[in-house]
Amino acid sequence: MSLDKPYKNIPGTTIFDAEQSRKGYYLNQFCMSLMSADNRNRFKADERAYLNEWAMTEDQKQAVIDRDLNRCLALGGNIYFLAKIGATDGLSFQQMAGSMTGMTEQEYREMMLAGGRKPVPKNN
Amino acid sequence: MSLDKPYKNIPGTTIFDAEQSRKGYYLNQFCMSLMSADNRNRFKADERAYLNEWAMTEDQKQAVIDRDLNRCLALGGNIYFLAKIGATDGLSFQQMAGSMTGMTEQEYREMMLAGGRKPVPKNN
Amino acid sequence: MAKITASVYTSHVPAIGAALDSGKAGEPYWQKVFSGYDYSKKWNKDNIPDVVFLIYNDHANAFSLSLIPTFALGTAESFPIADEGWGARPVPVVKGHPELASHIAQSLIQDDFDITIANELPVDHGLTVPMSLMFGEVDEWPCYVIPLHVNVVQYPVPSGARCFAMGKAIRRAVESFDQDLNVHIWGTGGMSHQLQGARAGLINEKWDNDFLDELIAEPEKLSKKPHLEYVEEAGSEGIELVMWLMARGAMNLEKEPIVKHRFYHVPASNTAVGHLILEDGI
Amino acid sequence: MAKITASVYTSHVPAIGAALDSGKAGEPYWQKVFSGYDYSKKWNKDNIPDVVFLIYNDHANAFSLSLIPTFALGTAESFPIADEGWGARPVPVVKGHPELASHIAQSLIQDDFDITIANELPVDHGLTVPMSLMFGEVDEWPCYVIPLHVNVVQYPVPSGARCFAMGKAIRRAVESFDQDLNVHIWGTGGMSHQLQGARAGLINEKWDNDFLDELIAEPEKLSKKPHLEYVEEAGSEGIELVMWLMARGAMNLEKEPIVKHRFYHVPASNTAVGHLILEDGI
Ligand SMILES: [Fe+3]
Ligand SMILES: [Fe+3]
Repeated sequence: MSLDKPYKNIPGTTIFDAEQSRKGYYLNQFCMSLMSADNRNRFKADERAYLNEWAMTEDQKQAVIDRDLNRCLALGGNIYFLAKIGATDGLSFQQMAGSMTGMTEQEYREMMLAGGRKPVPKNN
Repeated sequence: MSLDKPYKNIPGTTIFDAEQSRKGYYLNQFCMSLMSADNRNRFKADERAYLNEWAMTEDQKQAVIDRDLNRCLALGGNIYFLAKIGATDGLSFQQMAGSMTGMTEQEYREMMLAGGRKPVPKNN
Repeated sequence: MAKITASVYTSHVPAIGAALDSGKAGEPYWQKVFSGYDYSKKWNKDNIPDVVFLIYNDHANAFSLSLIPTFALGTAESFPIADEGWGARPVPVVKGHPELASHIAQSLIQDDFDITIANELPVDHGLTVPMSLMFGEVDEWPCYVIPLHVNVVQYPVPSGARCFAMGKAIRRAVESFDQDLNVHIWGTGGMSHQLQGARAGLINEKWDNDFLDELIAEPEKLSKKPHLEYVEEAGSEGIELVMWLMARGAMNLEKEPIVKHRFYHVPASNTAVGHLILEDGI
Repeated sequence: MAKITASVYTSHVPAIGAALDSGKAGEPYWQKVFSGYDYSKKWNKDNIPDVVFLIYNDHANAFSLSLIPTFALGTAESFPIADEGWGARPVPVVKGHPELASHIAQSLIQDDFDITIANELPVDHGLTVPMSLMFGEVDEWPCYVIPLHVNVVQYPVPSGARCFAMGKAIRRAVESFDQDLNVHIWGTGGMSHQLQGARAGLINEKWDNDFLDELIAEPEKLSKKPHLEYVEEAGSEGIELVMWLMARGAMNLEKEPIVKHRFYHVPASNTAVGHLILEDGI
């Protein structure tokens, strides 16, 4: 609201602060519900119906259905919560992280093996 | 264990610290369960059976059945938790507090009306 | 800019809520208690805040022994009324101010207060009784409320000095919020009372009134009073008074406050009722 | 008297647990990671502590957004293994040390750290992966564990300086416990990694190694590094490294520590793995 938020300007990075947390509250709590096997099964059986049980926005629901994690982040999702969707789908954390970068799974894996994404030098 | 606990020496007073809390953990969590009407009814229907569902000591169970709040305090109960037993019995907080003093309900009420229990002067 | 302009202090005895809710407020016993809040209701009408920052303690309702936060700040849209075992009080749901609350939370954590953020927080008599006393019986509360729960149930509880310092930090936080909001801060609980053991019913009128005097005139000094003295002199539950120091710390400490109202009465159930309204000195 | 004699630092990548639990530890990819802990397992055998004070962060397993404690200290008898969505890791239950943990909790609160006390705390990979790395695959953990969860999920998280100061307070607390116990303190999480967004996969090898150098030699200075630098240089999840500063603050700061072991490797899944063992200088 008025405290400095310099972390808003880091490219390709969404900081999960109170503002994002408020926006994504039900999206994240929905993700948390996937920690129970029962809920995972109900979600898999009918994603739309399960999502409709939560006070999420239509955008949030669609982003989940599309497995568009970047969109989920923008809409207030936090990666540790969103990871429960990946777990439900049987994905690893590396597959999830890679899916947000625009690279293929193979490309991302190779980038990591080669030492990861290089930081952009500070003063240029 | 070794930090000073000078509050151990106040007459007629049990301070609810980590040690008491550990001792009374299940006693207090049992009390907490009485916040649901279902549990209150199950407890009232068969106190002993309900208490046996909790990892409480026999002493703690008996103290609850006897409604011996001083004993409950000594065994790790905290008054705000124990108040749920009183609520289940339809007692007011004044009735509960009075029951620990050895006074009758009427005597305690009159003492409060007359300004409460007088503090013992410090230097004597 | 948001501003804290006044602070309110009051006991939060559960029996007061019960008396109100069961229609006993007219009985002479209770009239003596409620009469102390007649002025306050009028004062509120003329000074209605946008937001009340309400410091209280939960009494084993929202928090069991599973998780015991020292400070828990409510950042939710709304806070349901807890069922404490006697059924939930028939008062309106409490509406929060998530934006200001989150801003204060951020500022406090950056100021080295290690608070817990609470988004699901049923509020008990510690919060609703002061609201009933100050606003009367209403269909809707007239302002937003940011609840701050302080652990005073399991020892050790935060010291008076810590609470006072946190009050100062709350003032800084409010003043760095960029909407124009009039904020009141309430410290609740106390005064002397003991609800347990052979010493139950303890009331220390002199100590209580000295506390009120010092709270007004020398809060910094008062904040250094050790816990043990509260317990010995004001009873095991008298320790709740550390919450008053937090509200006092959030006032302008450069100027003497204006004492708009002062009230003291014994008894309400097991407890001495104390009440103060202070406005920032100009 | 209880004493902190050594500190251990390590990343706590979930994929390491998954590799162990699915029998992939022998694959060359993972061998490179595990080889960095061969020395550590031997060192542990010769230096087995009575208690590990284990600083980690929960990753939306024990704590959702309902309640977000800044610091949560586990004082329970035991801590179950969390099911993070893939099923609970097949590792032994973690046994706590309620007496020492409660003592530390009391001391910290009296030292103005506003911690939350947790008596029900399912522990996730943040805690169990370091234990698997340090103790190997065992039927029972060889010592008691006191878990301390630090919020590094929702901003603002506590500063490096706050964590460092809390480390010092933990040392004071341990030293005032009157049983003879050998205590190790572990800081976990990090090193550079980012799990989200277009910048996922960021690794900053130079920054990480500078961090290790400074953690050993100039921790007080390092503790003043602002959050923003962690995020910019070490990725959004690199912020976990503030937890290493807490462990470092609990060492003897009068003497240079003895570096028993140092290891750095990229990658484990999305993350750079860093690992240090420091003993108190004599
Ligand atoms: Fe109270
Ligand atoms: Fe982590």
